[in-house]
Amino acid sequence: VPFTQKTRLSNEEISRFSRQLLVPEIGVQGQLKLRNASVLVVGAGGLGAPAVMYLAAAGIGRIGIIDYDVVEASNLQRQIIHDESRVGMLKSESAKQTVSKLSSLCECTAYNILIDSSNAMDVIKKWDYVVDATDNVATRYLLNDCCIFRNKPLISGSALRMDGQLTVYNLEGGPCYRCIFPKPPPPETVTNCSDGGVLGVVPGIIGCLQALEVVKIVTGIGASLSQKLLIFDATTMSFRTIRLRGRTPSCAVCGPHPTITKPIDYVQFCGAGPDDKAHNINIL
Amino acid sequence: VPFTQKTRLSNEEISRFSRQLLVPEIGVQGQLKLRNASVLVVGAGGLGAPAVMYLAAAGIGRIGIIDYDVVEASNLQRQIIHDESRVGMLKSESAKQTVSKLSSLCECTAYNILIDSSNAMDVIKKWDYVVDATDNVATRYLLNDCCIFRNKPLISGSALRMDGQLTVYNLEGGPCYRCIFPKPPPPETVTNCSDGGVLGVVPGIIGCLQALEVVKIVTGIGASLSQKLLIFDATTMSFRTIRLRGRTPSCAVCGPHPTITKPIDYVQFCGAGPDDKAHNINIL
Amino acid sequence: MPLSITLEFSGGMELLFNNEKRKQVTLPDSFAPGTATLKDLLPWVRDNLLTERAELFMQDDTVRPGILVLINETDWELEGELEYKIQDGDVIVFISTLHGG
Amino acid sequence: MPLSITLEFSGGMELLFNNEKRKQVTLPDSFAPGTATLKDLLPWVRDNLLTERAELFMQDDTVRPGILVLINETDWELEGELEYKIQDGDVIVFISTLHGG
Ligand SMILES: [Zn+2]
Ligand SMILES: [Zn+2]
Repeated sequence: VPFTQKTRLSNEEISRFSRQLLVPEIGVQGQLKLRNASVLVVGAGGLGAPAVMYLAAAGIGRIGIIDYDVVEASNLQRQIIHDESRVGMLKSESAKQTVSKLSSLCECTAYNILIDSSNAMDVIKKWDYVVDATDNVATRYLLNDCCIFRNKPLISGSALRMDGQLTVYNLEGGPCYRCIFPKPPPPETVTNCSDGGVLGVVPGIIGCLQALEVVKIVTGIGASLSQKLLIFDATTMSFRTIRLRGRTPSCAVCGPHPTITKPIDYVQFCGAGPDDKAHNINIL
Repeated sequence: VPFTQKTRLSNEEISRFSRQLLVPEIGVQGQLKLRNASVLVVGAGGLGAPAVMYLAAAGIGRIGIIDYDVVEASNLQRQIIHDESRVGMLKSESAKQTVSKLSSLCECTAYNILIDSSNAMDVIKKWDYVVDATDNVATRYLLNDCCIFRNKPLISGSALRMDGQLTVYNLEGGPCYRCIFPKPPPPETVTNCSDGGVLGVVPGIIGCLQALEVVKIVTGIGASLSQKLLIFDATTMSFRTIRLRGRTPSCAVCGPHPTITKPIDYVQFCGAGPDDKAHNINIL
Repeated sequence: MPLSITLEFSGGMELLFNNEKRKQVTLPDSFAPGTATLKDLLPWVRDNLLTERAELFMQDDTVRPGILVLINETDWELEGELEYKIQDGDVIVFISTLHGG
Repeated sequence: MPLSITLEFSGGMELLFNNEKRKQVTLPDSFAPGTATLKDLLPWVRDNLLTERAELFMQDDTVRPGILVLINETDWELEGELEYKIQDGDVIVFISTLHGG
């Protein structure tokens, strides 16, 4: 059944979202846009947990959650969408349960899949916006390329130790991930949360900021971080916003003469994959 | 029964908090300090929700939650510690239930009280740190004064519409709220979330940052926002940190010649109280 | 040469100033570089830029309680408050403190 | 006069530089103002400041993939990348991009 777009808020919605209707930048029209929007969150881990919860709370009409892992006790230090009773449960299912409890107004789809070249194009086409809350380089290139092919804005966050980063790709002619990073980093230089650790609230902050960027894009306030990168250093509590290059004409996916026009083998491209458990245990 | 201080982490704690033990700034010693710390969060609303959840997730040993209100549907747009099934339940109880599910390692106390001059001194003395996640001027002055009298650091956040503010009072000789604001604002200039609205994820971000400041103070990384004020504008995604004055010698509570040495009548002082429902409906 | 400064309004203060968060202004010649102070600036801002009730911005000769003034990212109390001498290029911010949660 | 610049390391890059996040350096006389470029700076940083394996910082004559260079808060690609001419007081930031979540 297709999701019916609404042109009016119900009385229940008006009462439920009254605090947002009062915000001049949102109002009734903004709340309707949130209600009619669909957002795919890839990764129900440290970033995805707050992003999903605040998007559902804000009144986003449809949320998709992709994860293929199960909840482990060591996740709970940062993944507040899960709890102790969910240890051993699929993360996508656990996240969906939390959304169902938070809001009966949100239609939530759980994808218990490892997103890869074989399925990403099909999944992404069903959603308006994609939140990159993943934990590995291969999936980040995969999401970037498919968001270019399907023309979806990509709200991309990352966190490690006491650091966080956030940007928006492929919005209104802005650059994509490959424009900035045409080549993947050597696998031995990539540290994940499993190896490097992370202070739990750091992805919490970045995930919240991802949700905020989505709300701003959906409601027409506009993204602040297209062609910009927010760099957060929790040690010094410093937030720095830097200006990034625009679209790169030579970009292999978003340039005028793309050399990549469909998903490739990202594990080979990056020299490491999302299921590279030697390096990537319980990272999301 | 007094809370027993630990000198070693259990195997369960080592496994549970492994991602934080790997962070050089935290490590085993930092995690032990979190375990042995107690934090009182005043207000289980938009700020308190993420603050409590991330503090519990991070391994704070004891958390106290004060709120006297009940959960309403219009709270759920930002207060992600509650859910639809909790509508009508006391917020302090609902928050405690969420903490219990998140972590059996956290000892949580719910105070279903309206904190005021008659009880604040007794409650605050039992805790190491106080998080101001309230919604009204009178309670902010009350917490400030009692934190001076009891010598507790006060991690103070606030949010409205698309704006947020955060600072730390009374830490290592830093200023208190009255040093900066000796006189309360005229009541007619004070807007709360009920009147002015708030985008839900804005207090989410500030509450996360409050939890981060607590973690940094407890572990010895140090506060970044003592004698500084962080100002967040969600519309432009700008974070600005400004330098505040130090302790003011003429301060009525923290100066060398205080004129106020015990809690006063804050409702009279501010011309408005926390239970001033004409202005303050469902704000926390 | 007249003084040019930037005024910013934050935390809801912008609602008193036609919802503008940032405004560059050139002060009239009566503001002499080296002598004009914030004490002179406040009534000028009130009389020339404020679009709401004056008492929401000023009380007596200073800002009303609950407004924090920043001079180039620093609490004005550290810069002399009303006695601070305005310099060309200064960024003066008026912040309304928030109490919601 | 020799060039003085500030180097900053973020996102884990500091782990390659003795865990220092910020370092002010005065470049040797071989760095002539007006002609010295980032192409000259990178090997100097590698040879004088790097405390870990060189290949984690450079590949060929530029930074390895996954490192973003900022010149005064701007992506170096907008400033000429390796050809950018170093100016006194520049702040050059090396950021390792993060992939965790
Ligand atoms: Zn591109
Ligand atoms: Zn004081």
